[in-house]
Amino acid sequence: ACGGSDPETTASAAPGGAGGPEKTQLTIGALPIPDSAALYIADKRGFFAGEGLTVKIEPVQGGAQAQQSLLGGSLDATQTNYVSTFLAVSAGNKMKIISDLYQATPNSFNLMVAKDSPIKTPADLKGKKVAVNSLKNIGTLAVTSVLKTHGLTAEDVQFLEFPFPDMAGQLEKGVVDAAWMTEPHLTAAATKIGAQKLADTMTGPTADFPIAGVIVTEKFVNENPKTVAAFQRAVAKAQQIAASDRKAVEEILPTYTKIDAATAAVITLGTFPTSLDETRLQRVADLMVEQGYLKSPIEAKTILPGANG
Amino acid sequence: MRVLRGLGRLWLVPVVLAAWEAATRAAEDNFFPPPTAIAVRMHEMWLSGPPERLWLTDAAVENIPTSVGRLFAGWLIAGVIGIALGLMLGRSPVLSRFLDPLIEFGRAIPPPALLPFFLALFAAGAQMQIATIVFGIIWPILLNAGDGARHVDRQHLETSRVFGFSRSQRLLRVILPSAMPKIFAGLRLSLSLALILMVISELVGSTNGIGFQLLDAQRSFDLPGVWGTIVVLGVLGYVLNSAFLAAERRLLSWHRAAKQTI
Amino acid sequence: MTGRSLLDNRPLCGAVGVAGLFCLVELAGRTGFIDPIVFPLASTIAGRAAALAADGDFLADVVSTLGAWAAGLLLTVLVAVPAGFALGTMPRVESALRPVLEFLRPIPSVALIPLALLLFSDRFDMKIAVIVYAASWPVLINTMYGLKDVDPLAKETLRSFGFGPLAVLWRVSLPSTAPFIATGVRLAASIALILAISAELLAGGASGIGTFIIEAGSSPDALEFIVAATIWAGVIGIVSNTLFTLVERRLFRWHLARTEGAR
Amino acid sequence: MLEISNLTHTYGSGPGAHHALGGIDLKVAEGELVCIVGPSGCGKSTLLRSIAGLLRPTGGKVVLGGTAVDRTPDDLAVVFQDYSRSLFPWMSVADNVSLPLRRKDMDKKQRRSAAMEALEQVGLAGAAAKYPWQLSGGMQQRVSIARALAYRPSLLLMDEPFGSVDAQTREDLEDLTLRVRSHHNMTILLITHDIDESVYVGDRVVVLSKAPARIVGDLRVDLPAPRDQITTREHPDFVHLRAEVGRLVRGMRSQSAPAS
Amino acid sequence: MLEISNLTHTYGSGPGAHHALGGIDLKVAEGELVCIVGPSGCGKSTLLRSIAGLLRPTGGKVVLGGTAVDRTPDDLAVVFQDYSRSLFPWMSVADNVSLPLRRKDMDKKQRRSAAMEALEQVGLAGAAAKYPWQLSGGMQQRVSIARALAYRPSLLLMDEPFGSVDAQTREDLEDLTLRVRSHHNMTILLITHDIDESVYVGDRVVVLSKAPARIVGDLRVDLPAPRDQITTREHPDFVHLRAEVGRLVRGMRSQSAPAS
Ligand SMILES: Nc1ncnc2c1ncn2[C@@H]1O[C@H](COP(=O)(O)OP(=O)(O)OP(=O)(O)O)[C@@H](O)[C@H]1O
Ligand SMILES: Nc1ncnc2c1ncn2[C@@H]1O[C@H](COP(=O)(O)OP(=O)(O)OP(=O)(O)O)[C@@H](O)[C@H]1O
Ligand SMILES: O=[N+]([O-])[O-]
Ligand SMILES: [Mg+2]
Ligand SMILES: [Mg+2]
Repeated sequence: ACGGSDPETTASAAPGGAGGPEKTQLTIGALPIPDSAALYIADKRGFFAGEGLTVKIEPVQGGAQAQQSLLGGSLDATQTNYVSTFLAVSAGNKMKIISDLYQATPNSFNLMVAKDSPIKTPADLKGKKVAVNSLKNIGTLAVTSVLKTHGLTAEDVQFLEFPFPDMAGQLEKGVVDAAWMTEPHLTAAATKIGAQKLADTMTGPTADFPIAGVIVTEKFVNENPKTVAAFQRAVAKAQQIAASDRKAVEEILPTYTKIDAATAAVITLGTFPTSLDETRLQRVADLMVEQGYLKSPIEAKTILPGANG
Repeated sequence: MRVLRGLGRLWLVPVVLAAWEAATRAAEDNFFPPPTAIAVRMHEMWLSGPPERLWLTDAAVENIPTSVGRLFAGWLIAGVIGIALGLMLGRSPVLSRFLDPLIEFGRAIPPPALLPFFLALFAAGAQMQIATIVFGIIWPILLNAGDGARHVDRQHLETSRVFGFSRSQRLLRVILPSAMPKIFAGLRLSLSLALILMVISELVGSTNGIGFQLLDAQRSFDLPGVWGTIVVLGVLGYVLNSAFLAAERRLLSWHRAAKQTI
Repeated sequence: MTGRSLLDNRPLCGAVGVAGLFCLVELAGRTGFIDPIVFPLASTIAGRAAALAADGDFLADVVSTLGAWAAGLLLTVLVAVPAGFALGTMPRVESALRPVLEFLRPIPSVALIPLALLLFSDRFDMKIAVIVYAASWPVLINTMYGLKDVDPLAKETLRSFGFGPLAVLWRVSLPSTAPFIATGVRLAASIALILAISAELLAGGASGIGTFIIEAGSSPDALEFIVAATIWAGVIGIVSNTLFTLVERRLFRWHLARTEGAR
Repeated sequence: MLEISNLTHTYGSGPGAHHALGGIDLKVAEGELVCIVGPSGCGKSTLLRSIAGLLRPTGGKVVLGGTAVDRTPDDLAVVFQDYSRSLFPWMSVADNVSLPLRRKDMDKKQRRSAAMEALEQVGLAGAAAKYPWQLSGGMQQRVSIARALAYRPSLLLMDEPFGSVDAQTREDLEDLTLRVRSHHNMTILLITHDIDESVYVGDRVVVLSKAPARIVGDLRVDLPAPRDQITTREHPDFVHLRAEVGRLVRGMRSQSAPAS
Repeated sequence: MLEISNLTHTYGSGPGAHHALGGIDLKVAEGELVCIVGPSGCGKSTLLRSIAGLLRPTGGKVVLGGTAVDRTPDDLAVVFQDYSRSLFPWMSVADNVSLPLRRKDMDKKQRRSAAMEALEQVGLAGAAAKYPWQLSGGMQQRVSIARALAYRPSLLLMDEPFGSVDAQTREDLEDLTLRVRSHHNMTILLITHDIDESVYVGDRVVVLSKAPARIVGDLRVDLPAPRDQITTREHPDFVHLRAEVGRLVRGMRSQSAPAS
């Protein structure tokens, strides 16, 4: 599906005539979480169609496998978080971020403890177990930066990987002492087991932290520059809406996630950036270098379209 | 002499390795590192420790024995329960009428999907992991033992009835040996399944083990590390299987001899 | 009269068994032995599962998973049975290939599926490939053990009439190994279902039970949805096994008659 | 001892049903040796399996020692027609013979020596350590005879037990059976195709008709004891009886109607 | 036709080895019917399996029609001693009989009618649609005879083929064998324990000694053809020959040294 040279998919009937997108049929991966709201808004409101693109959005479970689908050719583009992206790039994979989707806000990613936990501050976590959804990823990165501000290091705690839905139960059973959670599980844990917030992990060095965007392979960008541009325009339009109109997000959430309207109305959402900003992304890479996730620095601009690395 | 013959049987291994090396070098794909690169990474991960510890690294000492221990515990428990329950179900139509749907239900469920259930029932860690292994690998033993016990030669059963064999005699001396070839097929299947389930059980809420190392390598995009873990699993699989076949040759010697033709 | 005929009623007995487990799990949840936060109550799951049965999207997911399952299982049989015969009848080939096969056998799906994602640009092909990979082993191994169990005199009989090795294979070894193969296929059927769901779960995709589980992960009641979907996987297992059993009974009447296997 | 009344057996049902036994009435006294002869496929093995409780009769009943047989009776041994499939291939010959003795109040050593004695009696002392599939057909048959004799049952059922051995061995086994029977007061039912044999070893010879099998002859054999392969077979009664049995068996084949 | 020279066979090796055949020399002319008798376990079946190419001799050789036997020769049929195991339980009786005919140049209908004819000859026309495990022992044995006869091999090997049937059926089968042999000019080797039978059907009777089996007697039977169950058995030569064979078989059991 990568090549996209067959006549059907390279239809020149798109608006703009000869300047239309090279590849018009796209399959993109997205996680069923608020981060990807704009992709669905763009689809629902015909922004993709308006650019001459037919986009099929398929749910994926996580960034790493989605990246492999991208490289294997079953996906043309996919949502992924930036930590995964930089890790993949540092491992030698040639990928480009083409749209920014989601950025943290206060209380969108919190460290939670059980109702009557003796742990009152992150400093109490020394020697404790912390659940994250994925090891060596945003969760560990963000929790580590919280630990640092409280005089601890990543080595002072033990990170355990649990799926978000299992975390509340593990907190309650005492298998883990704290859990790094996001919505809607954050709200659910608070109501179901009375879980308490220990810390907001998106403050200080991680305040307004970039979370997720859309990536494609470098080859794809090179071969389909107009498709990429068209896609970017459509997503940017949707990001505008998502950023300015919470209702629009609340409406779209139940259509592609199992978050119902009532929940959608109360959960804490991140923000939806309207531009792809190199300096913001660089923060992720820098923090990853600082915490040893990356062995050598990466310049964010090398993984944006236009820069051939 | 025997060692030489044993090595002779491995002739295909270097051939496959060479082809693998050539293919990966030609493809130059990040995700498919050449065996030499994998070997280097494996050495680094497990064999670059101090000489007095046989060069084993901390990671090797911490992860491999723990995992293998859980694997054996799981396999043994699955073996005992699987054979016992299989024989019971095979010989008792009434029991199997009640339990068959539950068994068919159970074995169609992906073991990872049952993690929350095991997390609820067992203490996190070894207990939960062994439970996952047992649940995942018991089916081939159970099914094969059940089918084996169901299909004992009629004449053998009639003979044991006519000579008034006790229940236990019938079970241990007639039904079990008849079902043995099938049971061994089941045990052999579940031995490598146990390796797979060992990995799966270490993916959630775990802090050590070979599966945890695989997860860690995957999460860090350490592809030679991922492949190195796969190689360790493969080598373990081969070693365990060879030991298993040696034991089988002893225990099923009558069977081989009785069924051989020129 | 009633006691006997009750025990003879297969579906009824099965239902009693299932109801028993249901009550056990419900009781464990109610008494707090199993914390309902960690694992939902049986009645909650049953409610969710029942609701799913009326959910068109979920049914489409089931159909999609079943499609991959059936195609994968068929291909598994087509690949593994001949391979089992080849290895079972050619000891030299078997012992040469054994190290490679035994090396490949314990590779877990979590390692396999990511690699398959890189190799297949079509999701369906990828699913089929991992299903065949994982489900072939029980068929292969059971076929090989079944071959060892063939009565030598039956083979000699055909050979004495001048039939060649292939004819002996086809007319004696295959029929007498068939019950072994059938057990292997029944094992493979559930492994194929598990792999289909796992592949959907790890790889995502347009539809499938695994895809449903991915989406369910976003729900505040995720566990209930995931377990309910899993229940349907189990139900598929029961149905497919019932079908297999019916077919086996037809095909292996001779086997049952000789072995008291009939019930 | 054994009382069979109006025993019938039908295999299968519907149009493909086969009526194997068509109403058998037979009484066997304790210590008696009854030979059963009849054409191939008439229902002899079916009768024997019904007595052993291995087959549920479709009609009539079998009473053994006063109680109706509904499961395999205690203290019974059978030499099956398909002897090779009734030996356990995973056990040595000695183990095959001694295994049933666990039911008797015997320790390991006693079992072992009883098994060895029985194997010696059938001429297989040297084969004790072998496996059944290492033996010739006749040897396997003798192992299964040894197993039954070592067991010393009160009722012994033998289904063509001497069919696969040479003439000399056959005579030895016949005499062995007679000896063991009188030492241990066994009741024996013996199916055979050899009319001479039936007269030589039997106290009575029961002749069955073609299917559905009925009893068409029940001859008492009053030959002087102890019997002897040479003198008994030369006895005028012997010659007369074997002709009589022969006529009954043959007659049935052409007429297929009950006689006697 | 068949030439066996210094054939030996040893099962196993080392101290547990068993020398079954101790150097057999035998020539069989085309169209001959040779009966082989000998004590149980002496090695008769071993000899037959070596001729059929089912057992690799440990010494000597078997030459059939001028070529050494190293695999199963063409145009051969065997009636195995363990007939019940040699029938395929997954096929009907008719299919069991017609299966080998696929090797002949016959279409389905011809195979079917040839099978039916053979089944009729052994008295089993009615059992064609049944499965082997629905038959009595003697019936199974007759199916396996029918299968071999329908095949019309140039060499037919029979291992105690009539052991499980009644006397009358046995005689019928003996005559059937003689008839088929002369119609189709088969060469037949027939193992039997029945000395009368060996003399009645054989052109020659070969007597084997106890293990390791050697030929201790090779008697030509010059009884007038066609043979007949009544007149032949009353022929003075018959009586003389059976006594001679009996002596040879018996002699061996006490002396165990080669005679003749
Ligand atoms: N597979 C085997 N392994 C070891 N020994 C064997 C094997 N088969 C046969 N024998 C031995 O070889 C000898 C000859 O056996 P064979 O079957 O040829 O005897 P036979 O003359 O046909 O006897 P019978 O009349 O009882 O059938 C026997 O003593 C037997 O124990
Ligand atoms: N399982 C079965 N199903 C159907 N019919 C059967 C079955 N077993 C036996 N029969 C039939 O019952 C009849 C009697 O069989 P049985 O074995 O009792 O005969 P038999 O007198 O022992 O013969 P033989 O002397 O040949 O051993 C036969 O015609 C046979 O076909
Ligand atoms: O990879 N993720 O987008 O979480
Ligand atoms: Mg019988
Ligand atoms: Mg023999």
